[in-house]
Amino acid sequence: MTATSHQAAAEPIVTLERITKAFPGVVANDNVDLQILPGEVHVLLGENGAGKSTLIGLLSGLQQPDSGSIQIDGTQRAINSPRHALSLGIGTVFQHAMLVPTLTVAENLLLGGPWWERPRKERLREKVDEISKSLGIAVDLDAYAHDLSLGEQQQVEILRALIRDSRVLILDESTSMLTPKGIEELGSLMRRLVNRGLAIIFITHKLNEAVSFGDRISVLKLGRKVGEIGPDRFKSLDKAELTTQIVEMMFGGQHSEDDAGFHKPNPLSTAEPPVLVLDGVTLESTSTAPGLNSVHLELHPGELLGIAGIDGNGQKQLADALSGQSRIESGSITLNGKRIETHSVGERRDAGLRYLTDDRLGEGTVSTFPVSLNFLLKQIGSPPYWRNQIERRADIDQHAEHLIQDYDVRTPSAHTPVGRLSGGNIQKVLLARELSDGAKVVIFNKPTYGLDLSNTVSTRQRIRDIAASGLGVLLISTDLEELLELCDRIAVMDAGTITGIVENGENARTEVGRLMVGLSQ
Amino acid sequence: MGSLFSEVFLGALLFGAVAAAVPLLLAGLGEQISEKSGILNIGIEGMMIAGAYFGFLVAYSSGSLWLGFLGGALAGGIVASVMAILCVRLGLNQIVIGIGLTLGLEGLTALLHHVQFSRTYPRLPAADVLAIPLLSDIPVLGPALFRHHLIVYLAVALVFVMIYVYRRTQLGLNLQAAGDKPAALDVAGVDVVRTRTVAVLSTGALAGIGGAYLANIGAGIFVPFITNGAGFLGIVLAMLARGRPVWVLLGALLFGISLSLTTALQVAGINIPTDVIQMIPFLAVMIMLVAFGRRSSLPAALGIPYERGAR
Amino acid sequence: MESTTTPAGTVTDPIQAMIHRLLLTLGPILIALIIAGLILIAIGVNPLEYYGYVIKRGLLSPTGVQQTLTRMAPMLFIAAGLIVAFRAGIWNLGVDGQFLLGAVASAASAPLLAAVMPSWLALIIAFSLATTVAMAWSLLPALLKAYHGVNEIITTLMMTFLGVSLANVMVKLVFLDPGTTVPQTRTLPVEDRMFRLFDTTISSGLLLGLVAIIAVHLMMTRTAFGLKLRVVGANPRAAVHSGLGVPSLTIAVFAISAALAGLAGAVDILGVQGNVRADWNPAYGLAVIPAVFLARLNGFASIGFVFLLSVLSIGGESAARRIGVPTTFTLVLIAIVLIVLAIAEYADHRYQNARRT
Amino acid sequence: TAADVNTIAILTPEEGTDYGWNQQGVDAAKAAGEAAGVEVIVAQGLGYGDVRPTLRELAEDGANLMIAHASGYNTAAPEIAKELNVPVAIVDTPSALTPGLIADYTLSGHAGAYLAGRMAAKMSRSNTLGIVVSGEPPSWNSQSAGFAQGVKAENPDAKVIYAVIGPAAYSDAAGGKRVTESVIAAGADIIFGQGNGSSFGMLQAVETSKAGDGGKVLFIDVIGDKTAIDKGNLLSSVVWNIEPVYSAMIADLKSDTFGTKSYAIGLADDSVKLLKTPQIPDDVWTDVMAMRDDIISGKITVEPVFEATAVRAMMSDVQE
Ligand SMILES: Nc1ncnc2c1ncn2[C@@H]1O[C@H](COP(=O)(O)OP(=O)(O)OP(=O)(O)O)[C@@H](O)[C@H]1O
Ligand SMILES: Nc1ncnc2c1ncn2[C@@H]1O[C@H](COP(=O)(O)OP(=O)(O)OP(=O)(O)O)[C@@H](O)[C@H]1O
Ligand SMILES: [Mg+2]
Ligand SMILES: [Mg+2]
Repeated sequence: MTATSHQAAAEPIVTLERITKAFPGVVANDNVDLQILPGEVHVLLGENGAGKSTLIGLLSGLQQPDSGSIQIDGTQRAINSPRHALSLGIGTVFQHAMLVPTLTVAENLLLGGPWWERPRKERLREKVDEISKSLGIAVDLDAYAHDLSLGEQQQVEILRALIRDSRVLILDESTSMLTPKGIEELGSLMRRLVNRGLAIIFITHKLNEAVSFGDRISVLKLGRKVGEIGPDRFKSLDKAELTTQIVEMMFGGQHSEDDAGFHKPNPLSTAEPPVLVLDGVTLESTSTAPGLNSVHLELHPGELLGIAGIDGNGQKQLADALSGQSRIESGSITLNGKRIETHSVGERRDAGLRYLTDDRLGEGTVSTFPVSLNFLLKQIGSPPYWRNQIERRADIDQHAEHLIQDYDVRTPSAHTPVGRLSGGNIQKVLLARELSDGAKVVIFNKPTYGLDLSNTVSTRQRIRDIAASGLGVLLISTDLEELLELCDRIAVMDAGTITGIVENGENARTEVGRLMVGLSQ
Repeated sequence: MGSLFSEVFLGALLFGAVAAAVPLLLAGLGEQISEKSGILNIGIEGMMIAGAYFGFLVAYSSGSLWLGFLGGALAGGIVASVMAILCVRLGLNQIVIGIGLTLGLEGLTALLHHVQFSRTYPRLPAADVLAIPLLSDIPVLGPALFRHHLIVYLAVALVFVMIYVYRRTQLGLNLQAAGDKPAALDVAGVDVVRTRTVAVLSTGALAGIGGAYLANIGAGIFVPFITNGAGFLGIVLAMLARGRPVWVLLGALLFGISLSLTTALQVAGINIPTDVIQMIPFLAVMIMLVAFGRRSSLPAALGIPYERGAR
Repeated sequence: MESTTTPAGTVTDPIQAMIHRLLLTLGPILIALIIAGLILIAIGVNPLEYYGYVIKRGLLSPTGVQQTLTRMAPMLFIAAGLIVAFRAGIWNLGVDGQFLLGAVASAASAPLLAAVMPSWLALIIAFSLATTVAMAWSLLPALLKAYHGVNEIITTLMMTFLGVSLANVMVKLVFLDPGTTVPQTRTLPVEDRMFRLFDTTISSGLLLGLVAIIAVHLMMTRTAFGLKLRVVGANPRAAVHSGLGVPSLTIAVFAISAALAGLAGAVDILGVQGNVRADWNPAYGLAVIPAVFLARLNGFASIGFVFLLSVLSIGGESAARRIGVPTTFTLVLIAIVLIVLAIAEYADHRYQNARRT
Repeated sequence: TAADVNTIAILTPEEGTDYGWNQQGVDAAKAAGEAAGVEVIVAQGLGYGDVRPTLRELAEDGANLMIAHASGYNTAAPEIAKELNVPVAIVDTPSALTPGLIADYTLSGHAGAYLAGRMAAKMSRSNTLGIVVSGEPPSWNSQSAGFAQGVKAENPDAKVIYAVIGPAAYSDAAGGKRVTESVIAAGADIIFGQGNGSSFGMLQAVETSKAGDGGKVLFIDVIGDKTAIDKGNLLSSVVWNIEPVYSAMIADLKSDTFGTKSYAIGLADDSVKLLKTPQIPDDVWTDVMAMRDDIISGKITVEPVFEATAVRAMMSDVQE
């Protein structure tokens, strides 16, 4: 099943032939062939570290292939700089935000014009208005980039690609930060774009997105392309069949999304006193972030409480307030009977509170440190890895090897700087660190964002097990499916307020959905 | 003793303050460009002294101050190009190279001076001043502010040019992006290395002109180590200014005035050791920092070499 | 700068690595000598002759090498102080001010103390005074950094300018030696100074310096405290997330770094100089800062580079005199060596990466 | 045991090409060596840091006498002298005299500076004189004081303006020019300037600015003779000739009397003398020469003042 099995009418804009790219310790792309045709959404699937972003890096001029050829409109090209890529009509929305935080949206969009010119703000406005109208994207040109939520930032980046009137639009995990509604909109946007003759490369880990938005699917595995499904077969099959086929390609069928079936709430022993109680927890809102207004929550042992809500409605603030990274103005936080709102991060951790952040590179890890040390970042100085403050390298390395095994972290070695790993593998390092030893309450913030399917499944299983083992679990997520699949109760956050708490069950989806879009139950 | 503080004298003091401020102003504005684009240019002292020596050499042998400034800019630019190649293109440690260049050029210029001038100590004739009509007749302020060599007015004008560049031009956006998020600038299709190179070269040229001013107009002669740390003051000014050219101007003037103050107090016969008076501007700045010590908004990527696609 | 330091347990065999580093140091030095040689030729001097004298005095002659080793002492302390700061991501460019104030503190106290108590006790007190003063001088930048996030490059530079002036005021007005018209502090008698090693002229400060820098190296690379400092340096937000007390750690870094700079001053005064003269400022920091970077903030490598600097300055002075080159040429030589070493470092880095793929 | 002297060494902080302190020292040492048939090692540009290594090396190279020609060397040199038992000569430290080992030569041109003051006061049209210095080492202080005393003696209501460029501004030529210009603007038409690199800035200021009355500003230099690079503004200089001192040292070494006395320079043997230039009217010159004789004969006495604060105090007095 290769691209040549059935040739689409139009000529490919981009053709990759036997592309290979290696990094110290890994072959990220291994003899990859790929054809990008106008009028198609070409979905790239693959596990974490499969080589998707690397391939994108090659197309957008960030890196050069070690071997193989790239043809644009049939003529061979060496794409030697992002500038060159843009001039060839290849626009990319990268996996990690690529806006200058200290510039306004307008200035960001204007970057790259001839250096001697005055920025043409007026002209930009017209162009943006026109595009926004036809495609239904709304951005505030005068807002500073650092004031935007990740979702909004991605919209700006998509807009940027369109303004440059690209012929090829690349979206690397652009849905990972979007709400279900946002994802739907992006899907229809892509459809409108390809109808205009654009070619789109769409990277995601969510199979339902792939099947509902894609025209053609290619699957990467360990850098190699292991299969492709062309448009006609795409249409001929129904979603279920497609999904199973893809899963077949990706994992030889050991998983399927069916175990994401409906969750049967385990009979809560509310007789047991709550292990975590938030009462009137309040935090002033800032220019860049919403606050918290008198949040009240109770979490019982063994309970899985979800926090739903559109990204940027105070979930991060809630997590920071709980973990002790930010002090609350008023209210109380009680961890099995003890008041902890004045405790430091360390003290709370000792008290049994665990926090798995969503900002992996920003605060979760020290990207230049080896994986082994990042596993212990929150236990520096504690035995057995440190004996009277002296480092025990043997123990540290052994511990690392252990966790790399258990959590299947794909890394060249335990000494590789963690920043070199792919997004998903970094996430596994964090998971391993937070869950590796005893805890009473665990806060997960977007635990599966950026994880491939198999890792998502196993991570979710871990979360279930943790709750089952009697810990209280607070699960913050923008992925409604995830919440419905895992949680006993789901609280919905809107602008720093808990607008409602829903018992998980048949009509939980609609109730939560209504709350999320601001309707009452 | 009141008679001492005649108009003429006050005028001369202020004049001296301005004269002392100009090299700092040029150095500070220059450094600011590099820092905006993410390069901590510690080599600026070396660029200044190179400009001082070569600027003097040219001015002396050609008899033209303007050629002298050109020479100074050239020399500073050449030193800067070393920094650009090593630190911007190859990404070498900016502090090692910066200090290395400074030490090297202080030594080299002293060496050349020894070989060439140490017997004759050639000196330049007085620089011709451009008296601005009307303004220059204002008592005290007139002679102090409006009877300088044209380059002084140009240096001040540069402040406003830079404001315009930073606020209103594509280049300004590029510079800021290169300093705050180079990767974003790169994917927007602008060559980060090229942008930073341009910034570093501009810094070198301005520092060189500052040095040339110091030797050709400030002193009228080149002597070894003549810059005396002016470059490092420039770095401090640029950092304190937080990317705003006007603050560089004010800072430079603060230092210039405190120098003149030293003279004034002495001439007034007030018996204070110069060291104490020398501390005034630094004290003032430290107090300011303590008072309004806001998070200093330095570029996020300052001092970090840019490597495309690095993880 | 973190990325350059090797993580826990490196794969390559240490002996081999040592040799590699050694070659990687000597090769560039040779190239640097050749480049500097061209300058010498340009001004009509025979480079071989010049270098001959540098090596002879700086390295080979027994009395010469004693001078070289003695001059290392203060630079070792400064290097140690810089390593702590830089590894913790604190750009303490104010070492020269801290150094001078430490020097003045010890010079002002030691002679008076030595007159009334056993000299060993006087020395200990003088050392602790120097340390305290230098620490105090770094307090303001430390607090501003820790609680207001004010960039320390500015504040430490400012405090150095201030410190140099303050040191002069102290020498000229407060601690002036009444016994002479020359503006300088009282002089600590030779017999009261730190003892010399065996019957050489090498100051025992050398040993202290070596101990200090090795201790610092082990602290930063082997202990929990060192790791915490490195986390703060590499990613402050991660430090907060991991529950480290960033402000207190930051202040600790300033204190340790400044203390070592102050000790450098004390070692120089109590071991060699005996007093502080007005306007005295050796500005060791300027030479040592690039050296520790070239050493990749590694204590042992730093010892090597400090030794190199010392050889060049001692030997350079001698050679300059014998050949009639201005002593300022030494600066040129040191600069070229620094820059070429940096380039070699880079070339090697590239080569290694190329090989790993 | 009469030591035979075949090598002497001189150490100076800067290159001996400054038409000033360093050059006079180096030249004098050479001349003295020449005269006594003694080899001379010159170690110049050693800076103001630690000279012990150089001293030790020079001793090793067989110097029988090491002249530490900077007040900053007066701690190191005696120590090395005792350590290696090699005679040294130091400046500004009479207290250190040690027979056979340490001699002191305190060079003070205060008497010469006094004469310069008298001359300046006679010639000043504005009755305002300026003293500009780049630092305040003892030997300069005594001359600043001497000059001020001379001015006062000649004309009690003449003003003397005193300005220090800045701490350790020895190489700050721009500062020298800036400060001198201010002092001229304050009314001075004759500048008594002391400074190394910075004194060229002073000279520049004098050459390029006009006095209050639009006339020429004149410059009085110290220690060295800048005639060679004069552009017509050099009024005079308090020239030192250190050769007699060094010759005497060599002689004393030979006759084993080294370290028993402090050496000095003075008007009597012209080791301190005013430089005669075309700028000086003959009548003024004769008067000044007469005063010189009075000083030698003791009719006029000039007390040296070495402390900076005292010197500054004098100036403010003079001013009132
Ligand atoms: N600049 C780099 N240096 C070293 N290794 C790299 C670099 N970029 C990518 N890699 C490695 O190449 C492999 C592919 O990474 P890539 O980011 O392409 O995976 P991915 O498919 O995007 O994974 P994810 O879905 O988690 O983003 C990974 O093992 C990663 O560690
Ligand atoms: N001569 C120059 N003067 C100042 N800045 C320059 C100059 N040349 C380039 N630059 C800077 O370097 C960056 C990269 O230059 P480049 O020429 O690629 O940009 P550009 O404005 O798109 O020009 P062009 O479209 O001609 O390539 C520019 O953004 C600009 O900031
Ligand atoms: Mg990716
Ligand atoms: Mg991912």
